[in-house]
Amino acid sequence: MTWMQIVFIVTAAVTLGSAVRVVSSGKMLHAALWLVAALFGVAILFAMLEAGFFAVVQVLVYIGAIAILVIFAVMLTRHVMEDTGPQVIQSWWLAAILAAMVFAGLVVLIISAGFKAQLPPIQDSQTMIVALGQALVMPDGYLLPFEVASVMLLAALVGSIYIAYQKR
Amino acid sequence: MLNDWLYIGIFLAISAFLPAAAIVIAGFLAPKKPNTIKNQIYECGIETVGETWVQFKAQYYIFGLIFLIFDVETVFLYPWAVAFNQMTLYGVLEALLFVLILAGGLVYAWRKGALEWV
Amino acid sequence: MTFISDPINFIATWLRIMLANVGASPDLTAFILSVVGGGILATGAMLWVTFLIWYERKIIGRIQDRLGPNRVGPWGIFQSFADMLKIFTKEYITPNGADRVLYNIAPVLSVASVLLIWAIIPFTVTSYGVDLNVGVLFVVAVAGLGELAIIMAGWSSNNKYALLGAFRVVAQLISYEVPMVLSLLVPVLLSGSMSLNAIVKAQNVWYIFTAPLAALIFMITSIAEVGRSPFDLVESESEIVGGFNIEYSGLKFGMFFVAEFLHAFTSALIFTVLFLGGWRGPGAEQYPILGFIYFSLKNVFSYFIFILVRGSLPRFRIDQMMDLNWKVLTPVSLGLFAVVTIVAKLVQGNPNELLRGLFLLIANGVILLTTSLVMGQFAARRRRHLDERAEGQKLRVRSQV
Amino acid sequence: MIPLSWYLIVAAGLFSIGLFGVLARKNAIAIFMGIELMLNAVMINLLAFWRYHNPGQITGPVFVVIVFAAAAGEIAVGLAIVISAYRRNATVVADEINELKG
Repeated sequence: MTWMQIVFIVTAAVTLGSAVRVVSSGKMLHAALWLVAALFGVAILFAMLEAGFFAVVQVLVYIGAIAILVIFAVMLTRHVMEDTGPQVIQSWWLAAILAAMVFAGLVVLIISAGFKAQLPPIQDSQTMIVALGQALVMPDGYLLPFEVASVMLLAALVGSIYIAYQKR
Repeated sequence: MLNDWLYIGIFLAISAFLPAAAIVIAGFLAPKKPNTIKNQIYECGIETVGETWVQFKAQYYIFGLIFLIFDVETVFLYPWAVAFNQMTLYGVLEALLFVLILAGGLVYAWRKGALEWV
Repeated sequence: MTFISDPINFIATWLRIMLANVGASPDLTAFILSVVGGGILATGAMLWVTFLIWYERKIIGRIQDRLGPNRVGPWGIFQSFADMLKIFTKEYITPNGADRVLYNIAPVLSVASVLLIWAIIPFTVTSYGVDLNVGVLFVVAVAGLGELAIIMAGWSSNNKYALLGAFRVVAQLISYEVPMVLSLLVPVLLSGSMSLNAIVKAQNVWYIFTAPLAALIFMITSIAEVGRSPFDLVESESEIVGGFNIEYSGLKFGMFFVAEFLHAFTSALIFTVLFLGGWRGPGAEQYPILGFIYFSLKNVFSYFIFILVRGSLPRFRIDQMMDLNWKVLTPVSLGLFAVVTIVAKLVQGNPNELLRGLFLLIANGVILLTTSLVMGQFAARRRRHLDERAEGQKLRVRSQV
Repeated sequence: MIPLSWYLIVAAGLFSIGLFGVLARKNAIAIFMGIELMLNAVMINLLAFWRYHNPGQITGPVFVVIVFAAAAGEIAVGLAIVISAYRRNATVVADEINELKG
């Protein structure tokens, strides 16, 4: 049990624990802050997968922007009655069984697949970032998804402003 | 590559430990005489009026939204910027198109008046 | 590599050899070295704040034509130590109904999020915390953690004004992060790498000369990101009562101010590393101690600009601040990005470094000129509009009399 | 040395917790948090397979960048819809927002 595996188990436990708290906590803002803890755990997992760029982007985009957007939305829809009522639908146990079955099915699939355990060598992540930058722009690389992503972001921006903007 | 992030992890632990230790030490040094009046919420001297969970304007959400979209845009642009030296002019124009499309979103928000801080 | 020319690295190798003799495994030595190095760097940063507070109060005093602290010790050097002792013995008052866990995490997180930036700052050619190759993004991502700490502080103190103050400040910080991230693209683009060390090494011509407008936008946004004087809605008297840290007392309140001062100095550090060439200077490669001296001189200069701006500019109203950001800084940084990429790519051909820098300087000058023209014209139109309205009111009043 | 299956099991766990959140929560914003957890599980899988099978190829990271953009767009529009629904009939509970009239 090398120290790397210990760090992995601790991070996985923290991530899954805070994910459970996100799903089961009553007050909405506590759920949002547990979501931030879960996202931070996922960022540590990315760092352990030697994709440092994505660990930083995860903290920047998810924790810096999406979590704060969720907290703003929670604040905008403050409704005192909301916090006292039961947060979960009556047949929540059905959803719990379904989720457990999905998890069991996936675990069986993963274990039976028998992935080879050795770790291929990796060049340092600087070349990964440069390769990623070039791949996003090369016509034979991923140029089309790059431009379509910008059109999609524009549509998301214009659409949500149109919906959320309230002329005083 | 991995011990870089190990160093950051250790540094995060240390930089969280230092202020916490200072606060705990100050906790021992400081006197503890709580009384009900002292613990009341500070409201410029008057009683708390109305509910604490106050309503908000949609303005906050729209600024958070535009920040999120421009944040994701920079996530696309940073790898491109790192690979800039090996890039042809064609690649530069594509990134320009990417930025101009999103600048269109900013112009829309401006014309619609969503950027006003009401 | 004697002790004189490179002290930190000398001690590090000596420690590594000593640990190896003791028989610690290479993993363990690396771990111990990083714990010791990180600990010294973090405590050094925290203690450095006491000097910063004294330095700033002296200069603000001089700007306002008064002496500044001079009672405690010669020139008031021990003033911030006296303040520290005082604030250590202040009582903690937690408001009832406060969310105890978040209430205590907020000050720790706000200081930790600023301290983290010190891990990647290249002080000299050999001694830096760690050479992260996503350095620039790491700096901006850590600023996001700071905003989270402010939300926690505002929410957990169960105070309506703290909540409103916290969200106004977060709205300001968020909107000022957009031009900051866009203007940070320019140094990354010119140096071809995100790691701060590589950016410093690539700066034969300091980037403040090749991209002055990016430096200006970064300076303005980092002042706003710290919440300092022209943009200080955090604890300004005329705004909501005391901002988000109203319900804090004792050292927790002190921690928010340590975080603010440290954040101001760290922004000056980042400005120096990205735009003033970090430790670059004649002889900095061979004698790292020289590099450290150049680095601290440039730091004193850039931090002095922060204080000068704080001491001399009046405070913005919140809607003026938002308009400045969304209607001036963001469009200008988008335009700057577009022009700099095209000019940098066209000019990349010729080998002469200075000529390339000159073309970029001209491009920045052109953008600065156009923005000032457009803003001047817009301001003139707005003034005419206001005059007409005032004129109209005067007529109406005269007709009613 | 961490075997690949560990990463996949953690991702599967995160995915099923997110699934439970989406199915069982009443508040629309909590449903969005569940969706965020599921998207994170997808990203862990993408990067784990990229790291353990062919770090030379760049397809894994490009997909993760696109997932970032999709998640950001989805949560931006979703929360805007929730806010305007809340503004019209003052409720955020998912099953009370059921009329489709204009």
